[in-house]
Amino acid sequence: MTGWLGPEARDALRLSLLVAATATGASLLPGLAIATLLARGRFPGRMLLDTLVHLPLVLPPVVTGYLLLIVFGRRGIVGGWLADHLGLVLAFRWTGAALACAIMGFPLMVRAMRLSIEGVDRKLEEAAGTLGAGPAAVFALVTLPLVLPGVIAGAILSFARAMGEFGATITFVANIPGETQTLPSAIYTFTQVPGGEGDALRLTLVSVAVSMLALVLSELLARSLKRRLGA
Amino acid sequence: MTGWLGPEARDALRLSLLVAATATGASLLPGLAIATLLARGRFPGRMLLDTLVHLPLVLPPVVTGYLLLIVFGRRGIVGGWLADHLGLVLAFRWTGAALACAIMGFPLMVRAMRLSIEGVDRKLEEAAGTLGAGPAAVFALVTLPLVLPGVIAGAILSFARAMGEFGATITFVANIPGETQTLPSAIYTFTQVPGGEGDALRLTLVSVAVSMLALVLSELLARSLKRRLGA
Amino acid sequence: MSALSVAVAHRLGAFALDVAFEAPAGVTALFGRSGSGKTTLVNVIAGLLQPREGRVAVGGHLLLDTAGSVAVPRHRRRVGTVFQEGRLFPHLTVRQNLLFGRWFAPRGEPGAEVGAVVEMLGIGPLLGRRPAGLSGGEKQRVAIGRALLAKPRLLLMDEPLSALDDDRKAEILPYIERLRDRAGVPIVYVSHSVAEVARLADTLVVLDAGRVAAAGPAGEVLSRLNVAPLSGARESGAVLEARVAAHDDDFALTTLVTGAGALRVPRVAAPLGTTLRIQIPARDVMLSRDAPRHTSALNVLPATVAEIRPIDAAGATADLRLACGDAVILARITRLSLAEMGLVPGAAVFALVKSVALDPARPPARGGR
Amino acid sequence: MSALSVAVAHRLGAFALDVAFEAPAGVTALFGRSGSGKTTLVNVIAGLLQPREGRVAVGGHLLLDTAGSVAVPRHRRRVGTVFQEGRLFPHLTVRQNLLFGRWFAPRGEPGAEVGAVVEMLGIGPLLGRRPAGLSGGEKQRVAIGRALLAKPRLLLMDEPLSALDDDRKAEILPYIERLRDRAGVPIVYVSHSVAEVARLADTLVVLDAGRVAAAGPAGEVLSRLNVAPLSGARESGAVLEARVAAHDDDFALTTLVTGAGALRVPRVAAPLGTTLRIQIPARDVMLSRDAPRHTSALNVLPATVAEIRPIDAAGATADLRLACGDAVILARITRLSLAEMGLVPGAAVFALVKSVALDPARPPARGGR
Amino acid sequence: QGGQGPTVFAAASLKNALDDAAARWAALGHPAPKLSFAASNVLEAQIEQGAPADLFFSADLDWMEKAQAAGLIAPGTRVDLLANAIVLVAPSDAATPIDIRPGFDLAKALGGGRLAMGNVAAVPAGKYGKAALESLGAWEGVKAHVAEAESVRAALAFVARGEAPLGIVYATDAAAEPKVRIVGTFPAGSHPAIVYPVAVTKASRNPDSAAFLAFLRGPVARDAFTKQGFTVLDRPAAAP
Ligand SMILES: Nc1ncnc2c1ncn2[C@@H]1O[C@H](COP(=O)(O)OP(=O)(O)OP(=O)(O)O)[C@@H](O)[C@H]1O
Ligand SMILES: Nc1ncnc2c1ncn2[C@@H]1O[C@H](COP(=O)(O)OP(=O)(O)OP(=O)(O)O)[C@@H](O)[C@H]1O
Ligand code: MOO
Ligand SMILES: [Mg+2]
Ligand SMILES: [Mg+2]
Repeated sequence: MTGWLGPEARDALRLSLLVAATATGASLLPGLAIATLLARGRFPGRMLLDTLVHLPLVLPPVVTGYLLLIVFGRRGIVGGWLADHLGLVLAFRWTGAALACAIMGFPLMVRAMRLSIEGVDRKLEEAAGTLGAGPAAVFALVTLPLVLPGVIAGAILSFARAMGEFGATITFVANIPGETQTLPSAIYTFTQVPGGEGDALRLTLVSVAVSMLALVLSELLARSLKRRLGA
Repeated sequence: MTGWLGPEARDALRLSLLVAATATGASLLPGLAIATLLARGRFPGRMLLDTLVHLPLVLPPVVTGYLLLIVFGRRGIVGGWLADHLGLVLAFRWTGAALACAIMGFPLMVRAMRLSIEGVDRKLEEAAGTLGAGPAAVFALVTLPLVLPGVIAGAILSFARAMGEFGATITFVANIPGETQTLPSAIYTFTQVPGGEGDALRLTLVSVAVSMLALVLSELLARSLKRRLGA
Repeated sequence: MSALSVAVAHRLGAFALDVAFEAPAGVTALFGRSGSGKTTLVNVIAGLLQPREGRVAVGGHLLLDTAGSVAVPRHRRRVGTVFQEGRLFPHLTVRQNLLFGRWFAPRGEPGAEVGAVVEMLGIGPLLGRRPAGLSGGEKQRVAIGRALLAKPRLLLMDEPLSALDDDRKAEILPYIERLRDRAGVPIVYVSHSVAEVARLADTLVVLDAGRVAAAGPAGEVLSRLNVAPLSGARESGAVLEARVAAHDDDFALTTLVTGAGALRVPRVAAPLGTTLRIQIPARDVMLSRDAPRHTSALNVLPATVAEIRPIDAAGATADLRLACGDAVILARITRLSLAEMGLVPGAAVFALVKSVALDPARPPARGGR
Repeated sequence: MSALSVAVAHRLGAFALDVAFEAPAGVTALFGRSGSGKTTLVNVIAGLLQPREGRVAVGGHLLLDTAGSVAVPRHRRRVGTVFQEGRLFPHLTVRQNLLFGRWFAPRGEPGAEVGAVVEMLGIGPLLGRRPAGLSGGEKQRVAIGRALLAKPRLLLMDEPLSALDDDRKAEILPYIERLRDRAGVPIVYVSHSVAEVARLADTLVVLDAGRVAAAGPAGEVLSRLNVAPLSGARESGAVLEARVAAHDDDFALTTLVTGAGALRVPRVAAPLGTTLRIQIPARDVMLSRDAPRHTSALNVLPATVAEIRPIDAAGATADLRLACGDAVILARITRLSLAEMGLVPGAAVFALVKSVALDPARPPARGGR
Repeated sequence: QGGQGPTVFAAASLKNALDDAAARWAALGHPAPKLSFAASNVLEAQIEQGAPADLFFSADLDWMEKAQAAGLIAPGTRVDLLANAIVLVAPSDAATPIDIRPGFDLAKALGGGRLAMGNVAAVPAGKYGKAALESLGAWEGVKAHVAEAESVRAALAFVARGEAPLGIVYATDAAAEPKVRIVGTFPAGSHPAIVYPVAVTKASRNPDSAAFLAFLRGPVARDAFTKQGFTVLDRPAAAP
């Protein structure tokens, strides 16, 4: 393995895993919240929120990356505040890569969760209500477990997207080996040099293998969930 | 409008709409078929198919574009055959852009449809069977109508992705104005030169407006579907 | 103060619900044809449907008052509901379904005991399973248990026993009766079965097309003849208060003293002195002008014909109200018998009541009635 | 050749189904407690569950034979099924639900007429609506109509009437009877109600814990005393063949000739000479040693006590088999009466049958029985 | 003349200049050429896969040479047309000139910040920047502080946004961005010549291809190029 994957490639793999896992994990709660809002809410700004969530899908990734830079950069509105008050710097850090990946995968995650939430039989939630469960308890004990397949689907989409995202990432946090150079950034770099195809292919295979593993795990999880509901 | 959007931009908009609509439209049937297979099928290659479908999400878009070029290019294995036997050339044509966008949006579309299919109450399909409906009729008359929210969600995801996709597109079909230059390709090009930001922003706004419109339409459609089922 | 006070006006498409009634503690039966609005009313009381106008109060608690902008959210109403369609949580085991309400019920308060409920419903072997594999009746039993165990302040039961066989019903009904009598939980009980209603209900509310066709004490309403067409002609009958006066262990009989006289019925497992409610279905009362002898009818009550009302002038039968001691009982006989026996108001008759036709209102007489 | 032949062995978790029976044309009732395997059996016949081992044949058609590797797919079985839980298509209107099966039924064949079915089920006003807004009973009625209109070769009905009131049942039952008699569609009918079963069933299959506890002609099985505990003790009774012998328009009565003698019952809308099946519930038969006079009992049948069987030695009642003409009828009386009347096998008695207690098997006698 | 203008596959950084030149060509009554911009490596791969390009206008020599080696270029048509320079830029509000000379301490000038440049393996400006720093002996000291961007424009954006205190970009880009100021220019000898070669493809069937190439070398196009800051070399290359 050491011979087959150079140290840079191994750094990139490690980083990609970290970034993808962080991006997916950190998106879960906000994703669920927004999916619930979109699936259930009836409020004035609903369409706007919906559009906003879809934006990273619609915009060319480079544009998204540029917008991230403007907003979350050290001199950006939010980024400046984060840096000054929380000491949290995103630009040129792996955390920024995770943010970029989270945002790129967000519309996918939200949509999967939302579809599941819309599929929940509200009569079950009503029943839970009559048994004394308040809205939060109903959500945690009834809605959420029923929505789990959608949560898993959303997570795997977000994770896979994070494994493949580079346009926004490289634009926002650049391509610093060991810090922000994720697998796709590394692959991109190799494709840019004559003769780099072999290395690009190797990294691509690694990336595919990781994603496949995640996919298989998610399928197994989903299947066991389904089996429980089935009988 | 004429003054605000140059002729090139208008070409790009027209082309993007054509490409996104074609990509989405052409994905619907295969997407539905594969989603059904993945949701319902129990066959040996299932995990492989699943991975294959997710591949465009995992791979950096440029890599996907590169693979498309190799496979569907005029000198590619499939592309050559198509050109020689069917006279169908995809590379460097808008049809190729549609193919690229379709493939990039495919995992999103399939997942949305699949989630919906998995949510269908199979007891209803059984009931339809006892009433004499064969598998195809059950699918068309029961499954499909119940899955429509997922189909709409899948379509809008695919459409939005097509409006934003450029990595695979530009790699596969180049960036020829009026022929293969979609909105995101044009936006990308503008971001690559000094002074292009204004134009890039203008095109981005157009792209967002179009996607927002599509989103609103899809929401209205989904809402009317839901209302029908609700009472 | 009435235990339950309901006034609701609401529209659903072409259906208009406009209902108001008051009920004392005990079981209030909602009775009416399919589509008459029973479930809609249940939904309003449970807080699942916000009516256009309405006021609902249970015990001292105001749950809804559209005029005063009161609308207690459903999870604070503590209205345990058994739904017509089960609504079990598919992701939870039967045990978890049963205990769901426990999490939210006040710790201190007494409530139904899990073991007893499980036993009574016969769902012990199902506890570890999930609802998907349960039979129709099993689901319904779990749903009943789930509502019982939530320590409700009001129990709403929408046709809870319709998927159950008679034996199972015979085990569950007394439990509900005990709940009513011991725990003092008021119960709203939706049913199509006059037998069930007669047995359980203290108050009867008959709905017809979204309106109250009749409401009041169950005995009174059931005895009123014109309720019969609405409630299913077969089952009308008189409901009487009865006191347990003696037990006969040899023949497993109990003697009940009622306003209409003493009645012997299959043994009732209630201590002497207990007061029960019984129903005498009109069709189980036979009339004779002579005092009958050597018959299997244990109960022969002298009576006077008070009123004769053909249900349907072209029909075969007539309903008679009979003054019998302090009480009124009903009898349904053919018009031919009426003519042959020459019965007119004021005529003296003997009412033969088959003991097995009695419906004691507390633990069931196993093996027939 | 039997119209329906079923043999099935299958396991579901801890539950084992092992059932075999043959049934002639007409209605076969599946009867048994909650969880006894009725729905599982229905699923096997409908083709929704592939059993480990089994053979199912309807009329000449082999639907399933695991030994011979035959498994006709469900859509080719033409087994119209009314499910215990409705299963209406939520995206279709009531009308579209009703007509769903029409698309797939052979054009030429005659089948139930839409207008008649809609009328009978009282769902005319619902046609344009979607299932979500229907009441429980409305849903069930639509489900019945949907199965009827699919021109089935076999009709499977899993507790189809459980959510309906008596009046509505009284409208639907005769329709099912007509279907059985005119269209010759065999029917498998799952029910908890002995009254329904007695009225409809030609063949009765009693399931207990996945096995056949009793099977055979309905009259026979219902009369066999030991079925009573399984089937719910209240409702056992004798089932007799009856011929319509005379109509009395003045009193709206019909005279039926049975093996036990002539019986007068509320008018039956069947032409003279028609053969019907009637049930005489054991609890509706009163016994007298003397010939009774001036009573409201229209039907007094001389009989001889054939057998006395206390259902339960500690119980209040005993069941008697009475030889009565060519037939056997059942009576349930208290053990006290038994002792007081000094009844022993061979004793001569008069059986008083309340005319209103009869269950004619063809169009119902409206207004009481 | 009627027919279709030639299709030019050109590096994205040439967009402004080529748009201008193409407009001038069309103004002379010729059918307008079609310009397809992308990264040079992508363009080369596309031509290799049979893209309908009549001219290939690369942003560096490597990809042109690869195309030539693959036999994609019409022999004798290649011209090394344009040249550019790389400069060190800083945000305009914090710019202090830096003396770029052998051994200068760039890391110190960064003050802990990052040096933004195009990807040093892929983006031409990155490759040139790295070569220059190496030849000046500054690479090792600064290597660990480099933030490589996906394009030179992205590197420029890092500086313009103040994310990076310094960056290496083309003189052409620096001139057009008011938010940055040039703090030093790399000596021409410190890196391989920054050359934009253009050639007619072997597969070109367009009758105007040669004429358009000639036009690009002519005075009208020269004006368009110099206006964008390019130096016009116009040095015919030896056939490989
Ligand atoms: N998948 C399963 N796993 C385990 N047990 C099962 C499964 N499916 C059904 N059973 C059990 O099989 C038994 C028979 O179920 P079935 O639905 O046939 O009963 P039923 O006679 O229709 O009862 P009901 O009158 O309550 O509808 C039940 O005890 C049920 O719990
Ligand atoms: N959303 C709706 N739109 C139109 N009509 C409705 C709607 N919801 C309910 N209804 C009608 O209101 C009436 C009352 O329904 P409800 O469910 O209360 O009846 P129910 O008395 O419970 O009947 P069942 O005994 O059949 O369950 C029905 O006729 C039903 O069709
Ligand atoms: O198109 Mo990208 O370049 O999606 O990451
Ligand atoms: Mg209801
Ligand atoms: Mg069942």
